[in-house]
Amino acid sequence: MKNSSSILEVRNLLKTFGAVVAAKDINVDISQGEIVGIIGANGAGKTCFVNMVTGYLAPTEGSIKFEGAELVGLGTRKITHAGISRSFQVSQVFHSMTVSENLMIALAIANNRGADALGLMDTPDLRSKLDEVLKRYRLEPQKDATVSALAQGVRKLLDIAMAVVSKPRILLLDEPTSGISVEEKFDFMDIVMGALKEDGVTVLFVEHDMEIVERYVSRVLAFYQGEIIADMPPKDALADKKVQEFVIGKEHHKKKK
Amino acid sequence: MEAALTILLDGLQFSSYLFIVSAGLTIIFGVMKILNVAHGSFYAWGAYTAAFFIGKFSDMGLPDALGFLIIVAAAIVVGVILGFIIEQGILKHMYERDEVLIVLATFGLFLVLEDIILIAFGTDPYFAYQPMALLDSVELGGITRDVYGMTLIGVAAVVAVGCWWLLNKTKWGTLLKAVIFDREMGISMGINVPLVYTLTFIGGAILGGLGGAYIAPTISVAPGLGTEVIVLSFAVVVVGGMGSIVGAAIGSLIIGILRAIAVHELPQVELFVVFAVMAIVLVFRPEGLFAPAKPRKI
Amino acid sequence: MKNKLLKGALGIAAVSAVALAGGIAHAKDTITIAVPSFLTGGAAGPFGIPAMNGAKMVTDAINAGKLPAPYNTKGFGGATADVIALDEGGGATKQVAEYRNLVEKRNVDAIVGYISSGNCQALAPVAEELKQFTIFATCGTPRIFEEAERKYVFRTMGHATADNVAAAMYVKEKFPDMKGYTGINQNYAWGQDSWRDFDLTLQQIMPNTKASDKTQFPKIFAGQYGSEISAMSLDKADLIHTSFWGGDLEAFIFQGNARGLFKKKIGVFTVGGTAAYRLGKKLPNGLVLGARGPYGILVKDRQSTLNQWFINTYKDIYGIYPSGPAYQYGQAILAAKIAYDKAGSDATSEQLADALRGITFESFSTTIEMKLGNGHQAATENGYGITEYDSENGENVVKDVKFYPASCVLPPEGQNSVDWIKGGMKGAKC
Amino acid sequence: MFNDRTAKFLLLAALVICVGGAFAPNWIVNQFMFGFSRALAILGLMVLWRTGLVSFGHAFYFGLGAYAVAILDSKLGVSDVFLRLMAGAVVAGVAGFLIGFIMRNYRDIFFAMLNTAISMVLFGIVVKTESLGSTDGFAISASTIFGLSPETKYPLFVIITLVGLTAALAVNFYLKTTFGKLTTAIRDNEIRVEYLGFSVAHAIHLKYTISTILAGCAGALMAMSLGQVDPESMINWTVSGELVFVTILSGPGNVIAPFIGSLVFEVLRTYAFELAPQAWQLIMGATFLTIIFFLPGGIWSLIEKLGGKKNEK
Repeated sequence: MKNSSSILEVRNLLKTFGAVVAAKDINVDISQGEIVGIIGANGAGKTCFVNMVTGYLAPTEGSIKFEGAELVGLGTRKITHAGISRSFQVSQVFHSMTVSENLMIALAIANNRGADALGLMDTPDLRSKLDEVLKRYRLEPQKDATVSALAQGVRKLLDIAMAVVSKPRILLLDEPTSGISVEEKFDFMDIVMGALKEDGVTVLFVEHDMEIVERYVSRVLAFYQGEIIADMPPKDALADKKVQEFVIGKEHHKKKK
Repeated sequence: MEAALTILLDGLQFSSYLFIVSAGLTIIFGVMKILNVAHGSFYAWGAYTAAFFIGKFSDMGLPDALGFLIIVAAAIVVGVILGFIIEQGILKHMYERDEVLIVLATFGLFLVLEDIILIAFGTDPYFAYQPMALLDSVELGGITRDVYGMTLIGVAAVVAVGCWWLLNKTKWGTLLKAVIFDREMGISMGINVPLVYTLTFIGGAILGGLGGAYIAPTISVAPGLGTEVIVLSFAVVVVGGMGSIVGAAIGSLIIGILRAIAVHELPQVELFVVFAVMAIVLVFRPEGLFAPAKPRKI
Repeated sequence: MKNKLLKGALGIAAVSAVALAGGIAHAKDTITIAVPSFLTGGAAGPFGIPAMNGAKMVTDAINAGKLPAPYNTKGFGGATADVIALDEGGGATKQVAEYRNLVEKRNVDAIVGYISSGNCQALAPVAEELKQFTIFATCGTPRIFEEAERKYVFRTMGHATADNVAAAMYVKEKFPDMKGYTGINQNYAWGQDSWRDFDLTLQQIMPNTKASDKTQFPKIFAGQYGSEISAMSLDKADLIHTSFWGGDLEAFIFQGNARGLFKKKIGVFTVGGTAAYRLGKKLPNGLVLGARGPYGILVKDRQSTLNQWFINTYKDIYGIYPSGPAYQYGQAILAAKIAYDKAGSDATSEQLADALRGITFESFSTTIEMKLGNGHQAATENGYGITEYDSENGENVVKDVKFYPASCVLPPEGQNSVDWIKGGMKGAKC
Repeated sequence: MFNDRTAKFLLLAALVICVGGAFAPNWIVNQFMFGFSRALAILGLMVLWRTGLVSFGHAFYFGLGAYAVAILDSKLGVSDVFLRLMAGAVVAGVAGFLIGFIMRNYRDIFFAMLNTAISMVLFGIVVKTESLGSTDGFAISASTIFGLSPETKYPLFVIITLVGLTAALAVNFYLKTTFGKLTTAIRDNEIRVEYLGFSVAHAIHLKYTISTILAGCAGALMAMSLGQVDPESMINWTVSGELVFVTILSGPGNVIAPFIGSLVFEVLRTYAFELAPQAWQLIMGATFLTIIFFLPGGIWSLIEKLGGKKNEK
């Protein structure tokens, strides 16, 4: 316990798929309440990192500790119960159901984790919680619309809203603004980050858009070929040579470091 | 020693029968993810067509050796015509729908085809013994064996090697494997997937028809003969791993040889062999012995 | 609109009331006989269709009054019969549902038919429950009348015990030197029962012979008997018993013949009769052939008027000699006529049953005594012969035909077949 | 539980049917008994279908239910209708629960086919075992109700109707619980359900077990109304096909649908058989294809259109 304020401690994480190394030597400490941006080119290992933290992929080696407890070996479900949630690059929602129904399911599960799953879902208690979430994420106008008929941005909002109803202590957002127009992206992020700040959630988000990164995060993790090549505040990161070369558009298509 | 030879030959012969009837089923499943219940109908149509023409030709006084030509021709004609009509007329319009609905559609087709056979050929059985009589029999291992039955082993070997060669040694096979692994990937690689599907279905149908046509001379070709084949070929495919040719071959060998041992040594358990093998595989390896790799999503 | 409907309904009700009343008051002009038989599946060709042909031919002749004497009166108690043909396939449970429909929905007067023992076994209690006059034509299991007393159900042919007891007796007579025997029978009730009866009888009458410990029970409709033929070829037994029928029978004959099986072993085919006309030259010589009683090829030479009428008429209409099932369905229809003639065309099921119970009548090929199962189960002779191809006429014949009287091959009234055989077939008069 | 339109309709319909049955001719009562018995299995398959799963082997559980009744009857002489029903439900349910541990890991076509495979194993065993009745099966003695043996089929008909009603109401309620609502959610997106912290495997296992209990009840009731069981009509893969056929025919829209669909199926089969004894399979198969192509929502979607009802879920 060298860093007692860390909520998440990642040590020597390694992930290989046969001969392909997807993550290597990853060591990170995240403090309570931090907002961290994860940047990197396509295939740099960002989503792989998120998948490992949330239990979707099992690391080949290494350890991930959340509030001191080991997460490696737990499934996604157990990790959600422990207090880590995530959103998805392509929103993962129930497309044949309405916004309200989507959230109601999320709320019902978050509320009792299935212990009372044979109870009626539609209770007054959940209804009031639903209204609160709809309001906070400005989803009220679309609440009775079927998801498959919604715009990409609204689906993304819903995706994130569903991830936070379980009141996680860490939230991982996988490219929250992908698929959202340039004009809308700041409005969108204001809604999301505003809502998250109220809850005091620690946020890690994967992002391509450096404007978003600069504006919302206090710290940047830059990934390249499965490794973290920079861990610093956003201003420093953007000025960093390696980051500029390997992450921010000035790529030289090099095969080796 | 002689007994062992007899058991081995019996086992190989039955395995060959199993492999020929199940190869088409597993190929269609592997490529198209369709469990084709109407496979038994291809078998039945192959048998009827072959038996009908072998009988006709024999009545016309043509040489019996033509029977072998008829067998191959019947398989191809049945496979191409039925396969094409079913794939283009029905299945093609369903690829967007649930895979299971397609199974149900082939179930419906099976019911329809069964009765059409009845209407087309009547209830009286057809006999096409001429090719079997032509090849005569030999003494082997102290008993008489019919040569025709043993050629079954050769036919199965040709089918197996043919499939292996097609998949591994031709450009076509490479494309096919891409589609088998991941249909979306196949499309993105520019493969004409609808054409691959049509040809695969016809190919599988030809193999089903060949099974029936080749077996026809040894049996009485009568209504309902396709039903039994569905169950047997399904068992082989489940044991071997759905969609795997190697699996179908190994599955056929395991069931065929175990069954031969049982028939000779302990006939009381013979009946349970197929189901016992199937049950054991299901419990310990529900995806079958040689399940093909599946692509990872996300 | 509503009024119209109401009037219509009242009208129909009135008409049916009149019709109903009329039906009770007068003898009927027409009756409906349901004839279930295999019209689909593997049993249709060898059994179902000849059976249906036999039933239809005899019904037509009765309707026209064209049967030879003493059955040359027109109709069933004067009434013309309509035959409803229906499929016996799909399993016993489905047949139970269909049977209920026949009685309760389609209101048939009599039900005559059924080939599958499983179906008969399932339907007997239903017929009793619905109090429906029913004649089973071909099915074989002895259990139907041994398990319970029946009131409305009849069977106009001998049961399967006779087939196998007679087979064993024939073997003893013609092949006294036989040392050991084996069998290949389908693995379901029919095959299992047939083998058991044959085996038990031989144990009694040829105690020095030995049954193989490797008797084969392949799956029904298996179609491939390569391994079994090998195993039986290697077996020391010199006789093979089989109760195969239909496609399995023919496939077994082809495959066994190609491998010289029947040159080395005596083949006993209890249901071989159905194949005799169809296989022609492909049928090996020297097979012991039964036809489940005195029917088909076994009685081709019987010169009675009734038999000659049956053979000639059948051959005229269908172009082939009548096989066992045609006879069996034909005589079951004949039994229905006799019952109707006695009880009247408007008779109830009860009256029809009373009319048929315990009678003895001359059928096309044999005399049928309804003397077992309290007068509900027929006792007939049973016989076997040996196949030979008659190259002069280009057809199969049987020689050395020998018939055993009913009292020789069937247990006396009130006795269970298996117990009777095990007990040494006491009271058998041969 | 009783305060939505579906529940109210079910109660009313059950009442009308029970009263009507007293005056209906026997063959109609029979059709209703067979139809409603089968409908229970369809109800279970509907629950699975809403989750995106189709089992092509539920004849396994249907057959277990039927054979539980038959074996109890022939070996122990149990004739009480409720004991028989319980036996069918318990045997099928326990088997379903155990097999569920395997099945819950499979989806789509693999799920469908593994079920087929398992049902074929049971079929093979029953056909080959003389003490299980082999191909002949068993005749089943008439059911008694609290020790009384009724003269007619009417009491059994009422019981079947009431069991059907209870099951329909229960499933209707179930579909409104969190578990029930998850049905569609799992079909839509399993990954999300897992990330919300809910075990998809557990949910599917539960649904599977429910469907097997219902199939077991269906088999038991069918055995009692027919008075006969045999492997060909109860366990064979074609029976599984029929069950799925009726499920598709009914449509997944509402718990009422399986009952209507099953009745339509019974009538259709009766008339196909009557009109074309040699080609009834062709009629059934063609109807099947027609439904798949032109009425994907089943009969229920037709009813919704005609009745102008909307969104009654």
